[in-house]
Amino acid sequence: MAKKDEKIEYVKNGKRLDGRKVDEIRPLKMKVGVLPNADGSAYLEWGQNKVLVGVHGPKEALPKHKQNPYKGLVRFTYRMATFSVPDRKNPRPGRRESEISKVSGEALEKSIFLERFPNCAIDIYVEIFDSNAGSRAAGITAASVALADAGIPMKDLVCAVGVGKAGGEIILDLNKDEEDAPDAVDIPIAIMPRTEEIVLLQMDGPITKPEWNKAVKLGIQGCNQVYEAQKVALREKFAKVEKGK
Amino acid sequence: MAKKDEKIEYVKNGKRLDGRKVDEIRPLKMKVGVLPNADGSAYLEWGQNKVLVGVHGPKEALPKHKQNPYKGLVRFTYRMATFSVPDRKNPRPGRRESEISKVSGEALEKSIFLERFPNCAIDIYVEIFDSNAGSRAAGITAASVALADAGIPMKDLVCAVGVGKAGGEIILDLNKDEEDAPDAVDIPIAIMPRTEEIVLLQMDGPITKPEWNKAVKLGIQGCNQVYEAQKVALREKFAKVEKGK
Amino acid sequence: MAKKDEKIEYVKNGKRLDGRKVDEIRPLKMKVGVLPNADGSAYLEWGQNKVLVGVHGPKEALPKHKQNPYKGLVRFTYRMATFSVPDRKNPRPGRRESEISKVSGEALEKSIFLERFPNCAIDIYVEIFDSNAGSRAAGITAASVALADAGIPMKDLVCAVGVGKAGGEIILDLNKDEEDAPDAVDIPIAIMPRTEEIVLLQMDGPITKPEWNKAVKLGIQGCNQVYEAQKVALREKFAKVEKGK
Amino acid sequence: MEKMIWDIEANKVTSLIKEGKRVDGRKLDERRKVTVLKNISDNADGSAKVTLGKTEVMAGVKMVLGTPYPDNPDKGTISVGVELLPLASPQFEVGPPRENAIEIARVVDRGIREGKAIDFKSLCVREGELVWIAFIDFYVTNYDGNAFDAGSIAALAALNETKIPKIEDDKVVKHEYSGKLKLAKQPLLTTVSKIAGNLVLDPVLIEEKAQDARFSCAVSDDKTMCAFQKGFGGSFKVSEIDECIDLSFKSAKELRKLV
Amino acid sequence: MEKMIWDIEANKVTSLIKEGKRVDGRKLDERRKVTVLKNISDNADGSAKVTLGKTEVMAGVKMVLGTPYPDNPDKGTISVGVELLPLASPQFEVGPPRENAIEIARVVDRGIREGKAIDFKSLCVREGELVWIAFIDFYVTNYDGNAFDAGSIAALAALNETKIPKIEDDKVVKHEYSGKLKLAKQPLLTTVSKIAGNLVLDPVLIEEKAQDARFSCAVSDDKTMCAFQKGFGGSFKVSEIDECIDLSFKSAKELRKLV
Amino acid sequence: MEKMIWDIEANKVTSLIKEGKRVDGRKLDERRKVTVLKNISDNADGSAKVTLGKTEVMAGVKMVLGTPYPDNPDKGTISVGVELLPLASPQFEVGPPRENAIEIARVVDRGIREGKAIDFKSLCVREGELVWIAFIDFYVTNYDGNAFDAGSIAALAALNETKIPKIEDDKVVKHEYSGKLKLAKQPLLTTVSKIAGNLVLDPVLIEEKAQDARFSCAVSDDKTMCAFQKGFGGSFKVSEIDECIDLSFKSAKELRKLV
Repeated sequence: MAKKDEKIEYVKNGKRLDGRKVDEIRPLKMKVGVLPNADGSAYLEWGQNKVLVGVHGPKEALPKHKQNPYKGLVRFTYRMATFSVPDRKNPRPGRRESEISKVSGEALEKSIFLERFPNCAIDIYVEIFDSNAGSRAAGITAASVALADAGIPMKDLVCAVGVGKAGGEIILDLNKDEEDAPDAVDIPIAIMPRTEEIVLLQMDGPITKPEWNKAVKLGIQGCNQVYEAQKVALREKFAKVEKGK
Repeated sequence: MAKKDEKIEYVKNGKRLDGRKVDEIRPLKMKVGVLPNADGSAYLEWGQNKVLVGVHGPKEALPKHKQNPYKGLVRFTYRMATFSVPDRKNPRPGRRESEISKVSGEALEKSIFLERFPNCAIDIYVEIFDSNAGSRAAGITAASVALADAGIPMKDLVCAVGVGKAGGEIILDLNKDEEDAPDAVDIPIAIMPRTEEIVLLQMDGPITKPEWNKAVKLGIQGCNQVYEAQKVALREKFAKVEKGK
Repeated sequence: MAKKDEKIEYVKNGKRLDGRKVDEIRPLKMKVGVLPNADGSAYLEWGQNKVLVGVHGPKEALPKHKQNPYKGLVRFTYRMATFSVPDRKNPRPGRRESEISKVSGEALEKSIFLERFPNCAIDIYVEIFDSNAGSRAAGITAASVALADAGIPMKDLVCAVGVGKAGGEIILDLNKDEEDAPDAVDIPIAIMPRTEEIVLLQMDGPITKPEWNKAVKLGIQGCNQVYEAQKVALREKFAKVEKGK
Repeated sequence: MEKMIWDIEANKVTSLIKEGKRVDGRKLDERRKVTVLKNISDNADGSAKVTLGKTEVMAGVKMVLGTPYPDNPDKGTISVGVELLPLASPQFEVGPPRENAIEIARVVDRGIREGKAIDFKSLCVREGELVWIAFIDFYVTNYDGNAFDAGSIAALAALNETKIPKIEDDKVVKHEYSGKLKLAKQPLLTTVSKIAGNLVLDPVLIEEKAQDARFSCAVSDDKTMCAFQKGFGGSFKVSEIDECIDLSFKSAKELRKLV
Repeated sequence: MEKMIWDIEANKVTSLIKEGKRVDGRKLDERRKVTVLKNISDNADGSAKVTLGKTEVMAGVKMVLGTPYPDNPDKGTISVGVELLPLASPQFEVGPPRENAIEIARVVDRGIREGKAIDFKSLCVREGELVWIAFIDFYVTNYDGNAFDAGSIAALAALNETKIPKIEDDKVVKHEYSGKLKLAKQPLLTTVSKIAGNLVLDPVLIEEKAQDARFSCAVSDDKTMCAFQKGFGGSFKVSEIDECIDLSFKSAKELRKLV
Repeated sequence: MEKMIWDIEANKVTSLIKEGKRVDGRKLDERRKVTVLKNISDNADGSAKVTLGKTEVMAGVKMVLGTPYPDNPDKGTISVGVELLPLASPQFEVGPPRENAIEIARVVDRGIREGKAIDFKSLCVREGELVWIAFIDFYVTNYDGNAFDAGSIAALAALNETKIPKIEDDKVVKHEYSGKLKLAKQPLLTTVSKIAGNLVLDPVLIEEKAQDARFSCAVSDDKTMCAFQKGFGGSFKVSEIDECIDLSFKSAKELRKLV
């Protein structure tokens, strides 16, 4: 971890502290269909982040007064295990988890043909078992794949990544050390890659408009890298299904 | 604030520490119909106390098993803002707020023709944004005016005031310094002024019966002062309504 | 209380620290039908333990979605008063109380002809006002008697006792000092005495199989002592009922 | 359904009271029989069981060491908690009435606190650092009306039995005591219902169902009142309050012999 | 039923916006009238009431002494809390929308925190031991859309009024102050709704019902953005985000004159 | 509806077991396949994923510094927490079964604690002042019966991997370790269901639906039992308990090779 006021070069000779290039994401492994009891599921390792997602539904939304007669509801729950962070997390869900659950669920809505499921709900449970910057992007990415695994009709996958600034450089997929930079800016972004529509966008920290323009380009490019990994993982799953009975 | 054991004269030459006479209430300003979304509302400044009241209803009481087929329910919620007291208040409602909500709601019941609203509820929300002794009297007083603003049929207004003892003197509408007197007695009282029926009465601190007899007389007189202010505020509102479209 | 590392003989010349024999339970007094508003009730003093039990039901189980169309539900609530333990207990029910409530309710199920009460619930409330080891056994014992008092049809009473180890000796009905022994083992056990079926069994602490064999024999013998006391208490109650109108 | 039965019963109460009679044969200003059983829990520092007719309350006191409030460095304090147990009444099962329990606790607390039952300075162990807090908790185990008075009697009876634990290294030594808690006053509550225009002392449950309004008054000696609480939707005239006060002085005098 | 009425109204909004018009006659990029009333509570260390059209917010700041985080021993901090009061809207009664309130609080917090409105080092009293925590709480008292911007304005206005209490023996001296809190920057939020493909500044409630997506951007000066938040189920193109950003710089410049 | 399907399936289980057979072809005293994957979280001080057939559990340990209990100044302690995650089963969605999770946590805790897996004195850093608390939390991610045994295996496997963080100035230095946690014993739970009078080791979910009673026994070595828990509404004979105990010794011996 960076000592206070110590001057760190976050990018040196085109390489970052962990050896990555500025536009390189951390290693990403995904497995689809990992939970027997869920309608769809996925396990994702992305750098140190380890994320398990289960999807239940579509099914009747309860309690009834929450039903929407025109379209289905997406209910997204993002939770961190007590041991998934450097200091033990209080087991009760906090305000940060509430906010991430809300914006992540909203990020997935447009990708699903929700109008086909009036009065129904789709429950998405994201459990973080290990983390190191970028767990919300990991959760959304895995959740979209788990939705596909559940056979829920979708316009496109949703892929997410963090982009931002550290030591004055605009870089892709920040890790924890980079997020702790004194001038760090963190921009989680999620898109539907076919149309490049932005479905999640948050930002933390001071940034100028030219920097933003550079960052969003890099972010969309990162999302497309994630998209390829999602497609590979889904193909593997369905290949297996065809090979198996 | 009074130092411990320091002898203070709370009334000297007929004047109190803040210059008031023993039977004088603090300045009181009221405005009716201040919240566009409420069915009735009022804003009250009484000394340093600042109180906002909104009334919603009558409307169907939910959940259904709480409905009374013979008369409407009054549901009163008294809440203090975190910054309304000298030390920051915990945002969660406490036991004091619960008790005040209960007795204040009960104080208003008799003034309303509740038998005209079977199975219905009238919700009264009292928010205290600044306080200095007497906020419950302020809440009830403003609530009654807000009920009138909501057009709810009433037998009479309910007006409230604090009366009590400080430095051996029976005085009207105690402020915080007076309430902190070593021998302080605090008696919130609310009446329906036409019949002088007492609808709220609490007391804290040692008092003899002769002192009580003096205090209740002063309290009722204070309530009548409050009553005049209530009528003025309502007249202003309805004058405006007539002038306006 | 035993000082650390001090060697204590928990049984000396066949006598325990409080003068009891190894197979002797503490004095046990029971009174049936003590609460006018309950359908059945019992008050039990067992050593220092003081337990009050009230039974309500059978009655319709609410909320409806909890109803079982084949048999009645037993709902058991074990609670300790704040002043019933050496250090003041937090008034909110804790995890220990939750677990005891669960296993105690399950211990009573088999003794009741639950199939006669489809869609119904039987509520059992156990309140501990004083305690000194063995309060869960006391609660179950009193609860079974209160069920009989409520006229609920039963196959048999359920009687409970603690058995265990202290200072290397297998002893019946441990008190607090014995439970605090460095090598203490605590085994709460409940049976239906006619068939000697075990309906509650828990254990805490290291024990060998031969020790267990000895302990279970002693436990069942203890339960039978408790059974006699239960029958006496019920006979007293019904004798009174016959004498009274 | 159940509500209807209550209504019929409550109407009966009202009719009777109009004739000056009560369902249980008492006079309007007559209290139910009170019994006080002391020392019901050895783990409590003081305890008592009180019955007021069929209303039954178990009270216990725990003396706990704490730090004083910065603005009262030389004073201990009290804390009163009440639970209306589900076993006390079939009506308490569907979520016991939290607001009612809070009101009862706060009114009993005010009676003891403002009646100066305890000199809070006597609870100071070391100024600014260590004081006693007397946690007074009571449990209503059978409810037949007027938990205010029953709780007030039980709390005071338990306090009168309370022993002060011994202290060693600023910690309580269990089961050893340094003396008894001394009470300076014996404040007690008296509750009156107004039914059909009549004042009725110590209401039973069905009378509470019929009441228009309720008034409780705590007095700490023959001359001094220390707490009032008006409750319920109805109203009182000043003269009625005065009558309630007179009843309270009389009633407290009798109760004081029992606690 | 109620839902149907909302749907009809929302359709009306959408039709109007397709023609470049709004329900209340504003231009698409026009903010409602803002009023700021300062010092609404003497017990607060800083306070303000803000109206944004019919949306009304009351904000107050309390400076509280605390211990710093171990990894930031020389820095104080802020805490933002929001309540959507039931009286603000008949829709908030059936359990106010907790998730919405949390989101609003966190976005307003990020704007102030990341916009470096306050130099947290200036809140340090004694390194590693004593720092100020600025508790900023605001209450929505009438809800007609866009509590994000209203809350952000109210929070900043209250902070600009905030006085630092005097300290004696590491405790706050009540009602005495040692000076004013100095703000280094004036970060302000601007919220835009996307309705029928159009970007609409400062939505009213019925426009929120019609929106596809929402975007908020906080800027701290004429060049620097400090927080983004996209909300709701719809999406934005990059060019639309750029347009929102431009609107935010313009809007914040105007608002800065008021707080 | 759903309940009816469960009942039909449960009847099938019962019929099979009467013939000495099980739904998944196992023998009555046969455990499902167990897999243990260690180190599933770098942020944990120890962690493991365990599958027991289709039941899957993720466990992690965090070593946290705290102050010891006054009556055990030279001892650290453990704390076990369990969550039955909604994603683990459609049945857990409508409010996960809190009471069940508490029971599982407490039984696993008792096995480790009373089985003396950890010498609590070895967790003491400075007597009376600073000790380690091992927070063991596990999450059931797919539920197909017998979370007791799966949790017990996962907790022990995670403990066996646990490293003790380095301490500097009484604070944990992140990501640096001073050594490994040493376990004195390897206590493990074995759970048996009684179905139609037969004892069935390691029940799957549908067997749990069919069971009359449940018995869990933790053993810490080849001779010593350290915890019992009987659950569910049915009963056991003494001879049946003895049989369960024998199964537990045998089963634990096998499991011990895996953790």
